[in-house]
Amino acid sequence: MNVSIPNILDQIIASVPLFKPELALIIGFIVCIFIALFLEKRWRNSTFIGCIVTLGFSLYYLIGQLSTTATGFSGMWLVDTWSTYARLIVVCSTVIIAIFLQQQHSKNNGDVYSILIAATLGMHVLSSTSHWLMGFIGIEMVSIASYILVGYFSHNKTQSEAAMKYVLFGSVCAAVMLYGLSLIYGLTGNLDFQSAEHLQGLMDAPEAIITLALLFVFAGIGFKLSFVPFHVWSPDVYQGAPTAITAFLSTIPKIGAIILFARLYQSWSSTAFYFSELSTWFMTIVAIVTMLVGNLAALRQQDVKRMMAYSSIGHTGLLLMAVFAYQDLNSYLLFYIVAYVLMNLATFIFIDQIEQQTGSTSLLSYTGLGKKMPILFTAFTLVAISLIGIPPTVGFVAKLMVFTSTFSVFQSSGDTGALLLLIIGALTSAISLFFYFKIPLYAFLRSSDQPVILKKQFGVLLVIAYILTALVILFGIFPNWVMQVLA
Amino acid sequence: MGLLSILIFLPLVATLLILVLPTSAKATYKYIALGFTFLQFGLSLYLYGNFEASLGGIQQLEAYQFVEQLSWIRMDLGAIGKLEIDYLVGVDGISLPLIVLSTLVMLMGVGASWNIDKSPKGYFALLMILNTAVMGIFSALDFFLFYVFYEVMLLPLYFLIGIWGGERREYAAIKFFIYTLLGSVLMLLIIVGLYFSVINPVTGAHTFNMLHMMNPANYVDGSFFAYIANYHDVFGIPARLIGFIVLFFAFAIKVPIVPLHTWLPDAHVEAPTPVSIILAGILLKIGGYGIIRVCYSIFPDIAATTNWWLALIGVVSILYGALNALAQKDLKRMIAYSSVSHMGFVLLGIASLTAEGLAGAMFQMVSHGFLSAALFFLVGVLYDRVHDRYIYNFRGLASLMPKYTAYVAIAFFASLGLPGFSAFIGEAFVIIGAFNAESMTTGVPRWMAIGGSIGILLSAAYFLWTLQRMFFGQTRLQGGQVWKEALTDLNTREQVILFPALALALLLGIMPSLVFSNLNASVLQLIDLIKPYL
Amino acid sequence: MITLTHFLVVSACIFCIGLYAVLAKRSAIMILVGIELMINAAILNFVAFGKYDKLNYGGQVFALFAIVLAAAAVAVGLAIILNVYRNFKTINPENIHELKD
Amino acid sequence: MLCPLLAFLVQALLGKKSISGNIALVAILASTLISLFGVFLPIWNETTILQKWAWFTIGQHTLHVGILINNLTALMQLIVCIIALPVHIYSRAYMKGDSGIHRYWMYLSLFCFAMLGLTVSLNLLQLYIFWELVGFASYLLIGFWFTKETAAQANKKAFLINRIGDIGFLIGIALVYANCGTLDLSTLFGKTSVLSSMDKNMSWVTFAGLAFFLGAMAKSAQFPLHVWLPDAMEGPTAVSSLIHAATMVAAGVFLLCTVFPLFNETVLFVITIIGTLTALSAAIFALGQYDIKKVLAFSTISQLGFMMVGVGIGAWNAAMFHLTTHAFFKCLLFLSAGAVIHEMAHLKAKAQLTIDPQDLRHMGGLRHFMPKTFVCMVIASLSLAGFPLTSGYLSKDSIVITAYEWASHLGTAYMLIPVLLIIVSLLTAFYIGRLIFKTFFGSFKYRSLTGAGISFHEAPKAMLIPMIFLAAGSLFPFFGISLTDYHSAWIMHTLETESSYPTLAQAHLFIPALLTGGAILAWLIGWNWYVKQKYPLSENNVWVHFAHKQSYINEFNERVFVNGTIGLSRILYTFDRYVVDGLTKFFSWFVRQLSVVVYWFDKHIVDGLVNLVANATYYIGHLVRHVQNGQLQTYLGFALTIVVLGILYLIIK
Repeated sequence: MNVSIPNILDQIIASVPLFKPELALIIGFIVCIFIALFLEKRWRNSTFIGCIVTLGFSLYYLIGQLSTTATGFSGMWLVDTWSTYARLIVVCSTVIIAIFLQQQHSKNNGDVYSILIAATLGMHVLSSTSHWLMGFIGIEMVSIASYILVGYFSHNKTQSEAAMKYVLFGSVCAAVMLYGLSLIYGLTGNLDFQSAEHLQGLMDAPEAIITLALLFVFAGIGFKLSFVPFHVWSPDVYQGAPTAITAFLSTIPKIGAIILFARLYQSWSSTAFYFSELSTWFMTIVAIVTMLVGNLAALRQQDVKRMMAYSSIGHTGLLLMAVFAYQDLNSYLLFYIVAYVLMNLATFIFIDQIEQQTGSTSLLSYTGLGKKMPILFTAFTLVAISLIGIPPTVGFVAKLMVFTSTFSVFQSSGDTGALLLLIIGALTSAISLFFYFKIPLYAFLRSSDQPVILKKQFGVLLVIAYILTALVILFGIFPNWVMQVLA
Repeated sequence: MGLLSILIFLPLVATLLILVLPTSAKATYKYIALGFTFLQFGLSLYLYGNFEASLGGIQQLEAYQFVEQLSWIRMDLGAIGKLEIDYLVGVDGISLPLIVLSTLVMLMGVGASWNIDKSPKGYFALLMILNTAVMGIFSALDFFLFYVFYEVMLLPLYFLIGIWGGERREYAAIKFFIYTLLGSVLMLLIIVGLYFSVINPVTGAHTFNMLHMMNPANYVDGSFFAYIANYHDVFGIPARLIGFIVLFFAFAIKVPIVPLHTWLPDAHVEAPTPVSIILAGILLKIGGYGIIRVCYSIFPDIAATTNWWLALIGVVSILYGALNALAQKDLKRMIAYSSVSHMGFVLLGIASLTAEGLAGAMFQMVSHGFLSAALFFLVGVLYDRVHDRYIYNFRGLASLMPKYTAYVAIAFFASLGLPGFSAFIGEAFVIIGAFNAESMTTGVPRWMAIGGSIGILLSAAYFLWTLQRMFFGQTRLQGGQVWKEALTDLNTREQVILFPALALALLLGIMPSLVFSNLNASVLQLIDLIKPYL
Repeated sequence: MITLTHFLVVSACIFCIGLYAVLAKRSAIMILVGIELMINAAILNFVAFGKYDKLNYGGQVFALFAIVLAAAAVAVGLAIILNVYRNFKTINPENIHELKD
Repeated sequence: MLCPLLAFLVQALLGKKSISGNIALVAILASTLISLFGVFLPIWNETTILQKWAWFTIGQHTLHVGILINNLTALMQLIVCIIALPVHIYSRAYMKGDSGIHRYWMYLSLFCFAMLGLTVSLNLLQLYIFWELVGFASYLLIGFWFTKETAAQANKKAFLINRIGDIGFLIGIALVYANCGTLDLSTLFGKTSVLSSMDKNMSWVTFAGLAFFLGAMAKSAQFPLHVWLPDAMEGPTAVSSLIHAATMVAAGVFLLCTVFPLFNETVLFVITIIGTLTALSAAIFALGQYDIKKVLAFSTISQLGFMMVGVGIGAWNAAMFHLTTHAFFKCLLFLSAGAVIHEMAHLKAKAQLTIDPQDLRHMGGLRHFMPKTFVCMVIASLSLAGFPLTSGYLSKDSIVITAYEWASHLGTAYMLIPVLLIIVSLLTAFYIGRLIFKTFFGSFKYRSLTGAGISFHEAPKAMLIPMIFLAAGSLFPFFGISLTDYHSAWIMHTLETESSYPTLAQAHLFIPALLTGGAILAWLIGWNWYVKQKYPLSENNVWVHFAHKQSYINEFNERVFVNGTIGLSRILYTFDRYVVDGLTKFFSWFVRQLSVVVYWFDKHIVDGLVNLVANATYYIGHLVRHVQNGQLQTYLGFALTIVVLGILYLIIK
């Protein structure tokens, strides 16, 4: 490689077009800070608009990158279908989160939007790199932004507690990961995990140390994805955080992390690296345990947000299964992500809307509400059906595709682990029915005598949620609309 | 859009209409539902009338009738291959009788829901969705489509039981749902496996087309469910066997067989009358239909080797269900258990692998369809009046409600297999088929057939006992004078609903060819499909 | 002569001390300190390894980024702990368990 | 010929409260005429009529429905019509004023339709359908007075026990179908029989034969499935006469005659044994009954046993002959008894007595009040007892003699059967005599009442005419010119059977003739004896008076023999009541208990298991939550411990 400075500069300049969406975000980030500082007082929603505009620009550039496959910045920046679509999903969902925040926390929240943009930037970084340094930066950016988001609105005990748990747990995981990364760096001398040297270094290194290092690294990724055993923070934090933030936490950070993880797994699996076989096992076990823990623990929850936390742990298991079953096409992983984001965003909007009415996220407070808010709860139920994975919803198609790919792995390898994954996946969907259906159970099947005075029910958010619900059904019936785009 | 599609999606139109209409027009909902189901019934009769009975169906697409094929989902999944899902519907002799039955039972169900006043909007909307799903299941020929309808069917049922049900409705609804879902998610895995094993000979893509799955030539050698060079096994069990078992398990829950039946009494008892009617009249048939259409047609080789066990399960279900029915004190629960017993005949007939047995099983399904619907409706009549159905609380109803008693007696006798009524033909041919099995060397021994016939005896016992206990003797009621006044005889609406069902039972009992002639070719075709493996 | 091994041992010790602080200390601030120690152990590693990576100076660069990020994380952490103190009047994590199953 | 009935059925269904008796009557009259002139006369001894229509196709086989009329079926059909007609007429008077009269006619016509259908069925399945339909109609008729608890119990019992037989029948059909591939009677048992080419000693033939016999056993009330028939007397008496004496119970015999070619040696022997056993036990039971109808019921069972023996020994023509004659005299017996009961019930209603109008002990001396009924009843009784000049004499002899021939052909051990049959004949004479004397002789207990303005009179005309008609039919000339030779009876002539014991030695003809003569003589002695003896037994003072005149031996006889027999009868009846019937009850109780147990099992074990799985899952969910105790450092510790464990595992591995 030519290391002369002009060459590097040339390369950097040549790489800038690949970085346009992120540049838009960076500029937007700075602009938003200023808007929040100076303009917000006079013009209430100025930061929000700035945020949306920024995201719009980013989206615009992303669409421009749709069919590009390139690397930039000395291989630190990857633009391929995975990264582009992941970023597209991230930006789109961030728009919804931004609207969510604007609707629910309209006062003194100017800074939140810039932090949101920063988190988005972190996600972009995370999903378009195969370099550990970038990966770490991405994770930390997302994490720190999330800490702030969780802590930003904390007015009471639970909210501050959630923030504290989140920040401490996250920092510990990041520190552990960092330590693991340092070991990996020391053993391989290279930080690009897709490169041949890196792999060679891993293979040459003593097994004990490399095992230690890799598991440490997984701690960091595991924290973001919240798979077992790094899931413990999520129920508390999801419950404690404001609903809009929970919606954010449960969806967006996972997208980047799963993409990173998928790249990692993809670069290792089916190589001579001893860990490749092991990582298959690792994935299988983690996925199985995650699905089981998530779905079983959710059975007993009485708080919807907490239940959804466990549900998203369960879905992480399925995401891992999708990663595990990766063969040569990313579309079904992306499809699952799309489905997951659609469902989760809609769910949290519904939860929030109900919270606005009743002031509670407890399942008990849903008792008999189905009669008073029939449309909302019907839509909510449909989304719950999708979360279980029952046709004709997008959740079903997503699950089917994951099963399909896992089955093809099983058929070609005869791997018992794959079979177990399939069986557990199927069983847990049956189990998950029980807790997801607590929502319609309380809302429709039970009736309460306590009169609930309903406030105005119409809002932008609800419209968004209904659109999302409609998409959940539509994509369920015509999944090829999405797949044709993704493929 | 073909006739079948119209048949399937007509109720969906009704749903939309009901949902769109304001709540102030809630009186019209039932008329909309009735109108649409009536239309459907007419349509299904048209199908029946124009059905060419000599065509077999089963694994030949060209022998199916009213076929519609649209490519639905085409996805390129890279190494996994192309995903090929069609909107493929059609009827053959196996599905046609069940479609006609379903439309009729639906009509009865809507008629029975006349007095629903708890949020009728949701009720009728859900009922119509259920209707769509049921029609879809019976006409889908693509496994994916089938599965979609199969699951869609569960949702409205959950709510219908859960919202409009009895005291323990939550328990019953979730039990029903989880039970069935458990079967169906496992079924999904097998569907996926089949998808990988089968190739559409025309396009070369993997396919969900059930008819392709029925042709051994379409299986990729060495694939998971392949006929040839299949070394796959799961925990030591050959792959094809496990596929069959899982699919059977899924449908057996629906049938239901012992010991997977425990959702049924709960669901039936807690469900409102119309839902019980639909549950017993249609949904149990889906299990039997699935076993014939899916398990037996796709895994004929396994079907030929496992039928001893299936027949055993059938016999056990017959006897076990009948004994349980005999012990019941709740009238509805008794009928629910009698359903278990009667559906055991279906399984026994199917497992006998003889033309007589299979045709008998189909006939039994049709017959049990409207007879159980009628029975549940009759229970509903009583329950409507006094909100009690505990057998010991009634005595000598015959003097109080002569018409009702007459209908009950006819329904009971028809159900216990009195010749002249349809159930007799079904049961008799199942038994004959089971006896015949030994001559055909299909592996079902004769003692099973005898066991099945003891079930007929037991069914007579519990029906007659109930009849004697509740209707004969001097009038003595738990609720005293209040009940006496409440227990009015059948009104015209109730008679209008009941009469066709019982008349049909009689008609089919006297002219079984109305059903047999249509399904005979298909049954023979199925037998031919399985025969090479015997 | 101080070899790479010495660095590694020291960093491992620091990491363990940090880990101990994280797990055992009864104050959120001390946990933060523990985290800082762990991060520093990693940074030490990076720098030590970086000596052998003549090509890209990846270790040093990583170390720099890590320091910045750690600082940011700790800053946010401190702010949040302050907030917790306002609400709970304590920063002992043992006493902060409003959220649990 | 079935049309009038079917048409009428519809009318009866529609015509609710109308006096549908007329329609029924017209219909049965029409069928009688048609069956006599349209069917019986042209067919008898002529060709077989066979008409069939495809019914439905199942698999490769097509089933037909249709009409098969040969000698056997034509005869049976005629019997049904001829018996049904008087019963209809009788019923009009007997059932007058009952509130459910329209139901009665409906049921009755349904029964007639089913019975006629049964007789002319083309294939076994069709036969089975009508067979069950007959049972169903009988169920309805037994339970006609459904508010009576005993009636409701009785009809349930009747139907269930018949069901047992039906299952046997069905199994038989299934076996035949499975092995022969057809159910068509004409193909199965006709000239070019499928069966004739088969080896009759195959096990399935035995099983099928036994299965058919099981069906016949239940319907024809053979031991031990006879328990339903005495209970079935809860129905109106006219019904009892039609169904439970003349026609329906004979259907079993008819079935056996129809499928006779199927039977092999083993089955026939079983039939003989069971028949004999039934004849004997029922005759003994009849001795001690006080209920007039129950005596007749047991007598019916006993006579059916005779017919069974007839079939069993291969002389199914004799069985059919006896069936025919029995239909007449038993029907007459019932109708006469009905007339008596009718009057007694009137008396009871008017005098407000709390007596059972069917109890023999309350009757006596009725011949003064009802002379015509008395005469009719005596004729019938004589016929039942096998007195010469009556039809019963011919037919009963035919069975006994053939049995004797059969036994002597096979060996001495088999002689037990004809001997037992003769004993049964004696017993028959005894109990029917007892019935007559108790009812019509002696003094009437409630004579005082009759003087006090409450009339007790002869049965109305509508009841008497049919009785007289039947009485005429119970005499011999109706069946054969010869007084003694049953072979000359026209029924026997036409229904010629191929005897399985070809050497029908001429010498054998005399021995049975002698035997019959002896038997008649014995009956006559017994008869006279009972006229005198039977009487005093119930009235103590008269008994003392007669005891003086008779020798001590006679008294001894009286004590030991008569009392002993009656005592035995009582004991055996008790046995029947409590052991055989008790067994039935026990069995039903057992099934019910079993069902309770099974239900318990279902509820607690099967469902319990399901719930256990659910709860276990739920509980595991609870366990999983343990980690989630809200302590941040526990969380961290948990996560890191797992990581460390993972590392350790991977390193050690």
